[in-house]
Amino acid sequence: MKMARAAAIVLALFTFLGCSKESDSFKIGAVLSVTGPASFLGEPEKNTLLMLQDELNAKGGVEGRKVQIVIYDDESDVNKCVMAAKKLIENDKVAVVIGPSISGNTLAIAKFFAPAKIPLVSCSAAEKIVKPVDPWVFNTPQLDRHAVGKILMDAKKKGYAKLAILTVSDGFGQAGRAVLQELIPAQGLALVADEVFGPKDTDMSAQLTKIKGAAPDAIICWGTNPGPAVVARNRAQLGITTPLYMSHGVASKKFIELAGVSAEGLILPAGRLVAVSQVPDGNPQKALLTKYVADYTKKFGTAPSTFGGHAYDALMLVTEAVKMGKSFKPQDIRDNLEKIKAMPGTAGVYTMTPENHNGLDESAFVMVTIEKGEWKVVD
Amino acid sequence: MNAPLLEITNLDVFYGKIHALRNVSLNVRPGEIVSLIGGNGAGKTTLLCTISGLIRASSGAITFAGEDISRRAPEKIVQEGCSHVPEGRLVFSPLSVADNLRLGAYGRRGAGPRAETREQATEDLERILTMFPVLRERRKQAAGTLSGGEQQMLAIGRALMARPRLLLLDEPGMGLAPLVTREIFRHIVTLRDSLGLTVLLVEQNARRALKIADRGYVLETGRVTLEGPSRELLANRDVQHAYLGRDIDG
Amino acid sequence: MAEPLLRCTDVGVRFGGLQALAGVDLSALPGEITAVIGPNGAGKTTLINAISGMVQAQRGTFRLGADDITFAPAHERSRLGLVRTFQNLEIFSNMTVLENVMTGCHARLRVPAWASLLRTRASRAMEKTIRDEALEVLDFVGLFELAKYQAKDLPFGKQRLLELARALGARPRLLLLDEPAAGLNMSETQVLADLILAVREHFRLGIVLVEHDMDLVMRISDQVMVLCFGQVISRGTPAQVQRDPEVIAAYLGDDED
Amino acid sequence: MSVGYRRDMRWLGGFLVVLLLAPPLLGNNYYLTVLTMCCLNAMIAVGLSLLVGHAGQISLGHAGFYGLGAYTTAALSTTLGVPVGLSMLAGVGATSGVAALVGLPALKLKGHYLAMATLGFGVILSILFNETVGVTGGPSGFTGIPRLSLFGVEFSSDLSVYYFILALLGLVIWVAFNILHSRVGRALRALHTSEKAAQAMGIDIARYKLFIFVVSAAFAGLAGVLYAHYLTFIAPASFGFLFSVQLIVMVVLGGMTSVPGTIAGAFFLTVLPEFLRAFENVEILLFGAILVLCMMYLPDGLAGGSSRLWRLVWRKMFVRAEKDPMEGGGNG
Amino acid sequence: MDQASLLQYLITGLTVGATYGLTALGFTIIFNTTGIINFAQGEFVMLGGMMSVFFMRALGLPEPLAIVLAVAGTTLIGALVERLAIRPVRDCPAINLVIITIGVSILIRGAAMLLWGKDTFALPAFSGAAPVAFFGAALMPQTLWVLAISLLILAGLKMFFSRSIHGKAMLACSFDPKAAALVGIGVDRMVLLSFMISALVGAVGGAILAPITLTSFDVGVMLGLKGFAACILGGLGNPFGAAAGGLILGVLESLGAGLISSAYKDALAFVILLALLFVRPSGLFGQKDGKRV
Repeated sequence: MKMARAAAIVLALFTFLGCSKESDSFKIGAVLSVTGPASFLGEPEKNTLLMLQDELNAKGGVEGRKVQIVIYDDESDVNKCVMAAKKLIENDKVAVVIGPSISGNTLAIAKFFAPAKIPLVSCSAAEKIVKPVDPWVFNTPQLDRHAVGKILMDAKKKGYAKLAILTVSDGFGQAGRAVLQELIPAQGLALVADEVFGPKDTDMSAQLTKIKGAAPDAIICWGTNPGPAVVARNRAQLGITTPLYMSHGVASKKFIELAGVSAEGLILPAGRLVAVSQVPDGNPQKALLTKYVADYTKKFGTAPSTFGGHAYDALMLVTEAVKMGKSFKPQDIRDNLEKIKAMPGTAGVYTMTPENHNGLDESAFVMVTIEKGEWKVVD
Repeated sequence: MNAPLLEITNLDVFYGKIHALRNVSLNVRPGEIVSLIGGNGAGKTTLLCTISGLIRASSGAITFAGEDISRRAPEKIVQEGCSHVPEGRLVFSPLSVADNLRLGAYGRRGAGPRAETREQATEDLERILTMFPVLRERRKQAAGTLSGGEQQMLAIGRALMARPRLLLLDEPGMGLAPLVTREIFRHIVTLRDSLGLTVLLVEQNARRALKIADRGYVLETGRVTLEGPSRELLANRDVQHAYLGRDIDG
Repeated sequence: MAEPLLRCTDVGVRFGGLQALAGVDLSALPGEITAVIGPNGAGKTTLINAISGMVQAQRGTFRLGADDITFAPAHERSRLGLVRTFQNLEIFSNMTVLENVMTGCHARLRVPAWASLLRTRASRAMEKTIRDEALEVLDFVGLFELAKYQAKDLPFGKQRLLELARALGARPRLLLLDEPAAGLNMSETQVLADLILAVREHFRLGIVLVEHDMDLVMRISDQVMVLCFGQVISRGTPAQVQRDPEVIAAYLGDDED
Repeated sequence: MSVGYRRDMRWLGGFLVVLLLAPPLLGNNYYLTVLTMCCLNAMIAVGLSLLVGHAGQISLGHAGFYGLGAYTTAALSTTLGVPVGLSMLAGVGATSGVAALVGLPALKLKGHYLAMATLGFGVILSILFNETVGVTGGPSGFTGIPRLSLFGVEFSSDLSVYYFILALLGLVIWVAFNILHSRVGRALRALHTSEKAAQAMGIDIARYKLFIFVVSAAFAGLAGVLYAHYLTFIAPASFGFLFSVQLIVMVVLGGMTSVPGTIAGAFFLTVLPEFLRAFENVEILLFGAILVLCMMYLPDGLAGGSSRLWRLVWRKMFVRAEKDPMEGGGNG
Repeated sequence: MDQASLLQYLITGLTVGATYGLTALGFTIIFNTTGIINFAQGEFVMLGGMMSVFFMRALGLPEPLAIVLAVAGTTLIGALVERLAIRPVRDCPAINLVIITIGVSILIRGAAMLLWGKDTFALPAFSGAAPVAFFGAALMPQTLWVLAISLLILAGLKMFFSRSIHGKAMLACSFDPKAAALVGIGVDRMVLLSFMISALVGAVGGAILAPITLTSFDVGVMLGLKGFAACILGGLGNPFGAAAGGLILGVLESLGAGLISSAYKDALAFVILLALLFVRPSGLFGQKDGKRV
């Protein structure tokens, strides 16, 4: 009878098998962190994909086929991400996968795609994803290296010699910290303090007090909301006047709202998305950014963040690759992704090669500052 | 004869799957000491718990002072004037003796027919401490540090703080030295004689219980098998054989 | 006179400011039943706890036969043959009756834990031996029929017997019984008395008994020791103690009712 | 008791047969992945049920042991190039060793204090996984862990890894049953009910508590080791305090004292989120509600609930007297 | 190490510690009545902050009114939790109830996420955001508010449990619910009351802390963990211990981050907590033997 009970349990397992039905649509899979700690990435990404799906289908789809995007939430959890990825590959039989939102999850599932012969276009930024190049894996965000390069260029220009860094202890912060630790000495600058805060910490006064003691010329804070907002607030409260650089991870309106007046005067590298109106008219990204911001704001009531843009770019790269080869075969999509040249996206202008599966460079960033609660391009 | 203070008719109680009480009827008249005797597992404690509302009866009626209390919550039953001193004392061991006693009057705070004023409560406390001088000595000590006999007195004192008309006593002599047991039993008689308290008593030592009781009921596997004046039960051969054993006290 | 099985000398236990036991001596002979009586709070249970190692005595020495057990932890004392029961039943309610007694046999047959983990031949053989012995003990106390029942479903009186059987499973040299008759009615107590005598006969062990039920004490004990406020106030045969005026005043009371 | 042992062995046999036959029936790799994760979680949960359900101790740090196994084998096999079989053994060994060191002082604590101590230990471990970037790869994870291989033979397909994990799960369950049906199991249940009485029966309670703590940690370590080589990627987020809590929920939800129940709890909680995926944002609400309702209406866990249901069905379908009154009461 | 920095660490630690302490107080109240650890306590704190934000933004209410409404709303939710999820099954083993509270916390968190989204929000400080210089360290006016209100709540609870008969009646319910019922204490009502009070304390904490710590739907998880740690550090069941435990934990973290390593500050705090438990198995101010196991 216990056997029967076990059988019943396994039966329950079976019953949740949904059968996937074949259709003529162009099926794209997406694994995004719609909930959980990384939901600030996954949610705008999901919104963007849904919006674009409707938009593409309203225009008759891609190469005559309707676009169907199957989105799974990995809850920012690596195990759930693995299962979702397998489900997309095995059950849903998608032609291409977009996502995941976070680097760790991307690294965990990246190796499934070569055997499955399906391309993966990730929305997460870690360098490890595309270096060394996995023929089947691409990513769309600007790399940390480019952001750090931008900041250090600015710091050098202003004559800052001693830098302190304050990074969040999650994947994003760790990746940034590693690049900072590498590039600061490489650029001939001194790293005088290296502090860390937890992603859920609510007060960074202790770290800032310690940094203050090291007397740096500037502080670089690397994290995503809400931590850096707290850092900005604590800096103001402690009366620290040392210039503070932020990372591109906070390039959203939400940060300015959370940090309030403390955000005034902070400098950071950001994609052009945050300050569309200040992008010069001749820029190849201008039209696309203006439309994206307008559409998104209209549909969801808030301005899009650069993270949603990563999903936008991923989907546009994929559809471009389909159009180039007029083929929905995963193998053809992969081959054509590598051939994309000078295609404007929200993050920058993409030029892919078999050696470069990211396709962006430092020009994707502009340095912005915050003035009266608004972004202002400074270079 | 005056109307019974407590009247139980055709009571049935299930304890999980066990049919713990079967069609039990009994009554207790004002000023009486009534003793319940019976073997282990006969349902004596279950009966007391059912009266005080800790266990719900599946059928039957429990009438206390003319009102049906079989569906009331335990704290309401205490407020009606029926206090239960449970088996094993159950004093609040980390609280002080005085706090334990004060909590005894908890149900009488605020409004209600039997509500009392602060002065009355203090007065009651004083009365109990006089009745049990050991408790006065130890009123600031945590109740858990008292000896078994002292805890039993505290438990009774705590119940008396509610100014009950009926006291349900479950095994007051359990685990106590003969001398202490005698003292407790003397107190029970005094309570009846001086305060007019009515007592329903459960005690393993059937002889001792029947000696102070006016009447008794014998409970066997959930049924009342015998009832009558104590003297008759003491003399009953079956009772002697089953519950009284060889008498070494007398 | 035989060599004492248990010899406790000058036992002193203190809880914070309270002197629970002071200068208590106790010796128990093999094949004899030694009763300890006294008012509540006199230190009887503390004495049992100190002997069984549940409470560490600050003063005094304990010897079991040839072994000095003064500093042995409780489980070690049990393994040496000093086994106790509890006043408030401490049966293993989540086991069957048989398992309770088998647990009692725990310490006697030593097979390493990993052997049980892998269910080696030796461990299976041991299980079988233990099982047979446990059934034998259950038969002795009259619980054989109930072996498969959950211990918690047993009526109170049977649980008392089970606690005794469990202790016997450990094949003690000296059995400490802490109020075995508490909560039993008089006829049940008489059955218990006969059983304790039979146990002494059959297992040839010494018994130390703490009890309030004077009927039981007077009937079965060979020696009685009376404790009051942590000190011994009287010793002797049951008859001697019962007549001792100090004992009457402190414990028995004059029999007026 | 041997009757009970035989019954449990029959159950184990049936369980293994069903899971052996499951993959071909399920058809694809996704279900296989879900099933593999179920088996890994079940492995930890079975160990934890010995500790929580039988010995009555609690651990809110088992995710830490799971992670310790995973990181040890990952670091040894990837960074230092130790053969996988050896590094796996080392992973389980290290986990057991650390469990012994922690258990020694921690198991003197009781109840909520023990819960806090184990929880704190789990938190410390997860901070170490997160911060010792040089060893663990930090928050973005440890990549490039070699696949499972023994004696130079690599388990190249997911199916072969699944069968290997299933075999080890079978072994873990077998050991668990052996413990329960032996003097060790009785000693554990004894000290759960009454530490005093257990001591009085000659049981060295400190030793047994430590023993079962180490055994259950070793099971968690084993699961961690297998997980690392199965997924070839690990990240600290999988070994945090929330997973420890989830493990306890699996054990309690399944029915603390029943091994089959615990396994059912582990399977249920692993599969449930996959099930609920269709509900998107409402998923978390449903998950919470299902948890609360299960606990409210199945106080004995899935094991108790299913045996109650089964008895009902049994009686309805075959109208005959039950021969064995002890049947259906779960184990232990 | 200069004194101003040290003082700064201390101030920071006390502010963060007050967060933990207030959560720990909530734990204590429910534990003292029912003997269970309510894992949804952190969610009460979250609700206090998030509902204040909601009332201010969505309904445009002034801050004090928004906070009062948020506290009232959370108290109501506390009552609902007890009535719907705890009372029907109160006779279950404690571990089942604890798991139910875990489920409830997931439920509340999910509902908050659906209602108010996943964003983080800030609440304006009660009396300005300009820091006050204090012996070279910066002190926020809000910190003073937090410390003062926390102290007030602590004093109130201490009084309630050690002086008032109702407080003692609540304690009695946890020592022995059966005996409590038999002396006329309505155990159901006491448990309900305890959930309401601890929801109230949590919500007040959430509201006064939101200007400093920001708030979002998921702040409850971490607060629950730290609050529980604070409770144990101080000795379970003792409100004074809980508050002190919270403050000590906060200061430990802050000093750890400032003097030793910000990466390991949490680990450091837990190492000290563990070491302390091994020496004093029932917390700093706990009774010698855990009265409940």
